[in-house]
Amino acid sequence: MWHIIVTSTPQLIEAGLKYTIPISVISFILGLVLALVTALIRISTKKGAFWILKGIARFYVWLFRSTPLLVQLFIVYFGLPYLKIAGLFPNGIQMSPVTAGILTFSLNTGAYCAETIRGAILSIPNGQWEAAYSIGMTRTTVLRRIILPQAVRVSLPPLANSFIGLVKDTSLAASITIVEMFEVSQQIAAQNYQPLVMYCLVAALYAVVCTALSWLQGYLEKVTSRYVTTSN
Amino acid sequence: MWHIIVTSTPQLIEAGLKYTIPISVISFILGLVLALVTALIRISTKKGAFWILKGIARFYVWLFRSTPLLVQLFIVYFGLPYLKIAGLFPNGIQMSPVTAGILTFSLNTGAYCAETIRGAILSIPNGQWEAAYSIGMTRTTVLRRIILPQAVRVSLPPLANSFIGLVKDTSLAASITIVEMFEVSQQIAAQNYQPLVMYCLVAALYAVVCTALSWLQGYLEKVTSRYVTTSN
Amino acid sequence: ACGSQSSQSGNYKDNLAQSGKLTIGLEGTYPPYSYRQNGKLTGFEVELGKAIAQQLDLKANFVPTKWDGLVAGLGSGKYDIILNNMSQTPDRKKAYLFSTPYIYSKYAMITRSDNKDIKTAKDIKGRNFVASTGSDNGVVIKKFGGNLRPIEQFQTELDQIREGRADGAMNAESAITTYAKDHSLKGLKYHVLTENEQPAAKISALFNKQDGKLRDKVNDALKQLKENGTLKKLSVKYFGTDITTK
Amino acid sequence: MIEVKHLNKTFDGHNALTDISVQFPKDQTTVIVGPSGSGKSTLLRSLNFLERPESGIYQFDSDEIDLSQPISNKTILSIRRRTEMVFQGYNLFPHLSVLQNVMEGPIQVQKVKKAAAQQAAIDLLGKVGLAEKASVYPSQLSGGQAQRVAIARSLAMHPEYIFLDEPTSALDPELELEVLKVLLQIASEKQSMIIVTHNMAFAQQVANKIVFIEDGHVLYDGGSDAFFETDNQRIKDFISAMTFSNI
Amino acid sequence: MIEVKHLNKTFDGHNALTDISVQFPKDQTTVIVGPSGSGKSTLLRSLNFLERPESGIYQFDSDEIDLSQPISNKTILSIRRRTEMVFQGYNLFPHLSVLQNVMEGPIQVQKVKKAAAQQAAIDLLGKVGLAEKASVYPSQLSGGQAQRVAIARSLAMHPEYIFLDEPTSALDPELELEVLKVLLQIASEKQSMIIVTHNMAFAQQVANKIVFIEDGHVLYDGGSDAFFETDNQRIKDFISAMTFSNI
Ligand SMILES: Nc1ncnc2c1ncn2[C@@H]1O[C@H](COP(=O)(O)OP(=O)(O)OP(=O)(O)O)[C@@H](O)[C@H]1O
Ligand SMILES: Nc1ncnc2c1ncn2[C@@H]1O[C@H](COP(=O)(O)OP(=O)(O)OP(=O)(O)O)[C@@H](O)[C@H]1O
Ligand SMILES: [Mg+2]
Ligand SMILES: [Mg+2]
Repeated sequence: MWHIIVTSTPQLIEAGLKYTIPISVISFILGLVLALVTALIRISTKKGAFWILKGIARFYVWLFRSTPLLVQLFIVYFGLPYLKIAGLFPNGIQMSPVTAGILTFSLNTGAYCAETIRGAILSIPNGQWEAAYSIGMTRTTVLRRIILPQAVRVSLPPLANSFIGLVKDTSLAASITIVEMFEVSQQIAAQNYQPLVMYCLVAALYAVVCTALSWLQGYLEKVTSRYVTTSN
Repeated sequence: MWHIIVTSTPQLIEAGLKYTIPISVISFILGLVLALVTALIRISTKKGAFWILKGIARFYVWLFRSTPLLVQLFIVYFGLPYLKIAGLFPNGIQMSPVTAGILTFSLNTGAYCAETIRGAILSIPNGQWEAAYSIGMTRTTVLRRIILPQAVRVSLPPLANSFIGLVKDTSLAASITIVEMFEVSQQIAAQNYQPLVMYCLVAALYAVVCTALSWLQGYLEKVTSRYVTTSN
Repeated sequence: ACGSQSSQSGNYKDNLAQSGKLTIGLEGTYPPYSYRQNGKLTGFEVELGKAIAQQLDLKANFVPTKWDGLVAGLGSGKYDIILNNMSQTPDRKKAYLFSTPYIYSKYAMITRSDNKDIKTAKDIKGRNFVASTGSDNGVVIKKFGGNLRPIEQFQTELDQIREGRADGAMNAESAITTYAKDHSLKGLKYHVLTENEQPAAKISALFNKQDGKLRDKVNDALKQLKENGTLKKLSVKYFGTDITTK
Repeated sequence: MIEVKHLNKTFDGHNALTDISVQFPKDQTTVIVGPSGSGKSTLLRSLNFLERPESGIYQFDSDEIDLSQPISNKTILSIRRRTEMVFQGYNLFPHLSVLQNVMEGPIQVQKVKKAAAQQAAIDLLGKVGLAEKASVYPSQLSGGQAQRVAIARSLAMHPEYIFLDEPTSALDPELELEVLKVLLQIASEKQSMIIVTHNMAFAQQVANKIVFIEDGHVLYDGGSDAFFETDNQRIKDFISAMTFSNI
Repeated sequence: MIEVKHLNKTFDGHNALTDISVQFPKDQTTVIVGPSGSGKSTLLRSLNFLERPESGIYQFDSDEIDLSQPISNKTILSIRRRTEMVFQGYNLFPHLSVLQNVMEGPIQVQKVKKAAAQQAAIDLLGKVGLAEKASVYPSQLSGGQAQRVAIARSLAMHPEYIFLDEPTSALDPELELEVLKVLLQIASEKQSMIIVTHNMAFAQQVANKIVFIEDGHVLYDGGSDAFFETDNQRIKDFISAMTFSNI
C-alpha cells in the first residue's frame, strides 16, 4: 500500500495542478463576474423592456440551481454539438473538454453566487443608499463606491464556501473526458484494483486544498472586516 | 424520441419514489438532528473535559466539508467492512447500500447544516439571551424557548438550499450500488444509445422536484416570519 | 481444478454475502454483457450468472453498480463474484482470484473511416483515445501510450470520434458488433487487434482471495456449462458467434 | 435590601467600577445618574450577574455572596429569579405575541399554570394600558408600547427588585412620557426599583435616593432633594447639561 | 428659497401629508416640530426626493417642479446636489475612514481633486472638533462623534440647504449637547437649514421659523417667539409634554 501511495501521489498532484486547480480558479473568477452581472440585473429598478433581461436572469439562476451539475456538464459538452444553427454554428457548438468544463462550472457557480451577492447587497441597510443618494451620487456610483464594498464583506464567507465546493465538484469533470485528479485516481485504481486506497489518497489531497482555502478565507474575512470593531 | 420519454419516465419516477426521495428525506431529517447536536456542542460554554467533545465536533465538520461526497460514500460502504473490531464488529462494519447511503448523506448534510445552525444561533442578538436570563431561565430553557425558535427562521433559507442540494447529490448513490433515478437513466441510455435524451429527461425531473421544494421553502419562510412585520 | 490456494475448510456456501444466494456484481450498463431491457436486467453475463448459480444450487442475486464500486465492493464482501468482462492480468492475480476464462474477448480499435494515420495498436501512442475508465479497454489504451479520455457511454464514444473530438476508441469487438446490429457505423471503421498486437482478453469471474472454495466450485460449473453447450448457446445468442474458446 | 461593598469590575484591564459600596433600599426607588461611560450600566448589570465583577461583596437580604469566589449557577439563578431587568432596547421576544411575552416567565420559570398566567398577564397589560395589544407581535408596537410590555413582563414575575437601564432613552419625548407615567405609578406602589436615567425631571420626581457615578466612582449617594440642591460644582454642571439650560 | 405648495403624500392609501404649503427661507433655520408620526420626516425626505409625493409644486429658487408629473433623474440629481441630508442614525459609510467619509462626496460627485478634497475635509473635521479622529473608522466613534462627522460630510458639499432629521434623538443628553453646539455654530454662519427636532430648548435657540405639523397638516407656520408664546392649547400641551413639566 505504501508503494501505491508513493507512486500515485505525484501523478495525482500533477493532475491537480494541471486541471483541478486551474479549472476551479478560472471558473470561479468567470462565475463571479457573471454572478455580479446577474445580481445587478436582478436588483435593478429599471423599467420597460428591461423586464426581459430580468426574466432571463431569473431563469438562468433557476435552471442551474435546480438541475444536477453532472447533467449540466454532459449537456454542454455532449449535447451542444447537436445544436446546429445555420450560419452561426453549422456543425453545432463544439468545444474542447476544458472549455466546456470551464463554461459549465462558471455558469453553475455563477448562478449560486448571484444569489449570494444579491442577498449581500440587499442586506446593506437602506440608510446607506439614502445617505449616498443625498450626497447626489448616481445609482451606479452608490453601488460601486458604497454598497458593493460593504457587500463584499457580507458575501465573503458564502462565496468562499462556493469556491471550496467548486474545487470538489471539478471531480465531475471526468465525465466530460477531462483527466483531472479524481479521474487519475480512478485510472490508477483500474490497473491496481485498489480503489479504496486511491479514494482515501485523493480525499486527503482534496482536504489539503480545501483546508488551505479555508485559511485563506479566514484571512480575507479579517482584512475585509477591518473596519468593523469587535468590542461592543 | 417521444417514445423513449414515454417509456422511460415511469421507470425514472419509480426509482425516484423508491430511492431518491426517501433517501433524501430520511437523510435530511437525521442530518438535521446531528447538525443541531453538533451546533449546540460547538456553542456550548461548558468547561473541563467537554473540550474533547468540542474537538470531535470541529473535526467532524471539517472532515465532511473538505472531502468530496463521492469519496465519503465510497469509504463508508466499501471501506468500513475492512474495519474489523474484535468483539464489536468481528467481520467489519457491514451495511446495506441504502443504510450506508443514508448514513453518509446524513453525516455530510449534518456537517454543513451544523454550521448553518451555529451561525443562526450566533446571529440572534445578545439582548435576547440577557432578557431571558434576567427572567431566571436556565441556559437550556433559553435555547429551547427563545433562541432556537428565532434561529429556525434565520436558518430556514440555507437549510432549504442544503436540502435541495441533497436531493441532487443522491445521484451519487449509484456508485454504492443503489439504483436511484440517475442510475436508471444511465442504464436506459446504455441500452437505447440515447444518453442525451435521457440526461435531459432526468434533469427535468430533478428540476420539478427542486422547484417544488423551493415553493415549500417560500411557504415555510412566510410561516416562520409571520411575527416580522414587513412594513418599516 | 486447482484448489491449492484455498486454505479454508468448510463449504463454498459458508462465506456468501447473502446465504442461499450467489451475489453477483456487474455494471448493468454494458451491452451485450449486462444491460437493462424494458427495466429488466439482461445480457450475456446475466444469463451466465443465473446458469452458474443454478449449478451451485443457489439463487442468482445481481447487484448493478458503477465500475469504481465493483472491485471495492468485492473486497469488502458486498458480493461474492464479479461478472463484468474482467480480464486476467498478473497484477490483478496478486490481489484476487480468477475463474477459468469463460470467453475470449478481442479488442477492437474504432477510428474515423477517413483516418489514415492510425492503423495498428502502435499508432495509439500520443493520441486521444476514449474508453470507460475502469474497463480493460482503458488499460490497453494506456499500455500503448495513448491519452485515455474517460467516457462511460458507448454511443458517446462513437459521437466523439465522428465529431473529430477523439482520435479513436477501444472496446470489445463484441460491443461493436452488438451495436452494429441495429445502428449504423457510418463514418467509422474498426480494426480488431491481432493476437500479436494484444491477445484476446481472458474474461473470467473475479473472486476474493479467501474464496478459493467458491472459485473451484464455479470452475466446475463453467466446465459443466461448456460441456453441455449452454455457454456456446449464450455466446451465439449475444455475440452472434462462439467466442468461448481461444 | 440589596447592598454591594467594595465592588470592582474591569474590562480588559480598564477599570469600569472601582470600590463601589452602595445600598439599594427595599420598597424605594434608587436612581443612578452619571455621564456616558461612567459605569452605570455595568453596576446595574452586575446586580443581575449579567456582568461578573472581579471582587466585592454582594448582599441580598441575608444572603451574602463573595464576588471574588466562583459563584454557582444555582446562586445566580436564585438572584435572577428575585429580580427583573428592563433594557433600553426592550428585548421583547419577537417570535411570541405580547401576551405570550408576559406569560413566558411565569410558566417556564415559576411553573405557574397556563390559565392563571394568562389571567395575570391580561391584568398587567391592562395596568400598562395595552390590554388591546395582547395578541399582536412586538414588531407591531411603537417603542413606547414595547417598553411598557417589557415592564409588564418583568412585573409578571413579582420580582423583589426591578432594574431599569435607561428605559426611555430610545424613545421620542411623547412616547417617553407614556412609559414614565407607568413607572411613576409602579414606584408609588412601593415596588423596589433601581433606575438608570438621563431624564432629570423624572429622576427628581421618582427618586427616593440618588447615586451619582463618574468614571467608575460614586461621587454622590444620598437623598434626591439634597442632590438637586447640591453645591458640588461637578454635579451642578452635570444637571444643567442634562437639562439644556446652557447650550 | 425652497417652497412647497399643496403637497400631498400617501402611504398605502393613508394620508401622511395633506395639502402642505410651506416656505423654507434661505440663510435661515426652519425647525419642524410635531408629535410622533405626524409626517415631519416624510416632509423633509420629500424635499430631497427620498419620498415621492403624489401631487404638489416643489419650487427651488426659480426651478418649479410639478410633483404630479414624472420627474427625470437629472432633475432629482440636481436637487440632491444642492442639498444635503443628515440622518438620525448618522448613516456614515462604515467601510471608509472618517476622512474618506467626508471626502467621498466632493471627489465622486463634484469631481474635486483628491488633495483639495482632503484639505477641505481636514478643515471641516477641525470645525466639528474631530481633527484627531480623521483616520479611524466610524465604528470606533461615539454617537455624538459620528453625528458630527455626518454634519462635516454634508458641509463638505457646500450645500445650499442642509436637512437634519432628529439629528440628536439617538444620543445621550451629554453627547447631544456636543452636536447641538456645532449646529448652533453653523446656523450662526447663515447656512440654510431645515431641522426636525424634539428638543424644544434647542428649537427655541436655533429657529428663525417654526413649522408645527400634526397628522399631516400644518397647524402653525411662523416665527419662533410667537410659537413659544402661543395661546393655542394644542401647541401649549405639546410644548409642555416635550419639556416634562407635567409628568
Ligand atoms: N463589554 C464591554 N467590554 C469592554 N468594555 C466595556 C464593556 N461594557 C462597558 N465597557 C466600558 O466600561 C465603561 C463603563 O460602561 P457602561 O456601559 O457601564 O457606562 P454607562 O454609564 O452605562 O454609559 P451610558 O450612559 O453611555 O450607557 C465604559 O468605558 C465602557 O466603554
Ligand atoms: N415607508 C412607509 N410606509 C408606510 N407608512 C409610512 C412610511 N413612512 C412613514 N409612514 C407613515 O407616515 C406617517 C408619517 O410618518 P413620519 O415618519 O413622517 O412621521 P414623523 O413625524 O417623522 O414621526 P417621528 O417623530 O416618529 O419620526 C406615519 O403614520 C407613518 O406610519
Ligand atoms: Mg449604559
Ligand atoms: Mg421622523
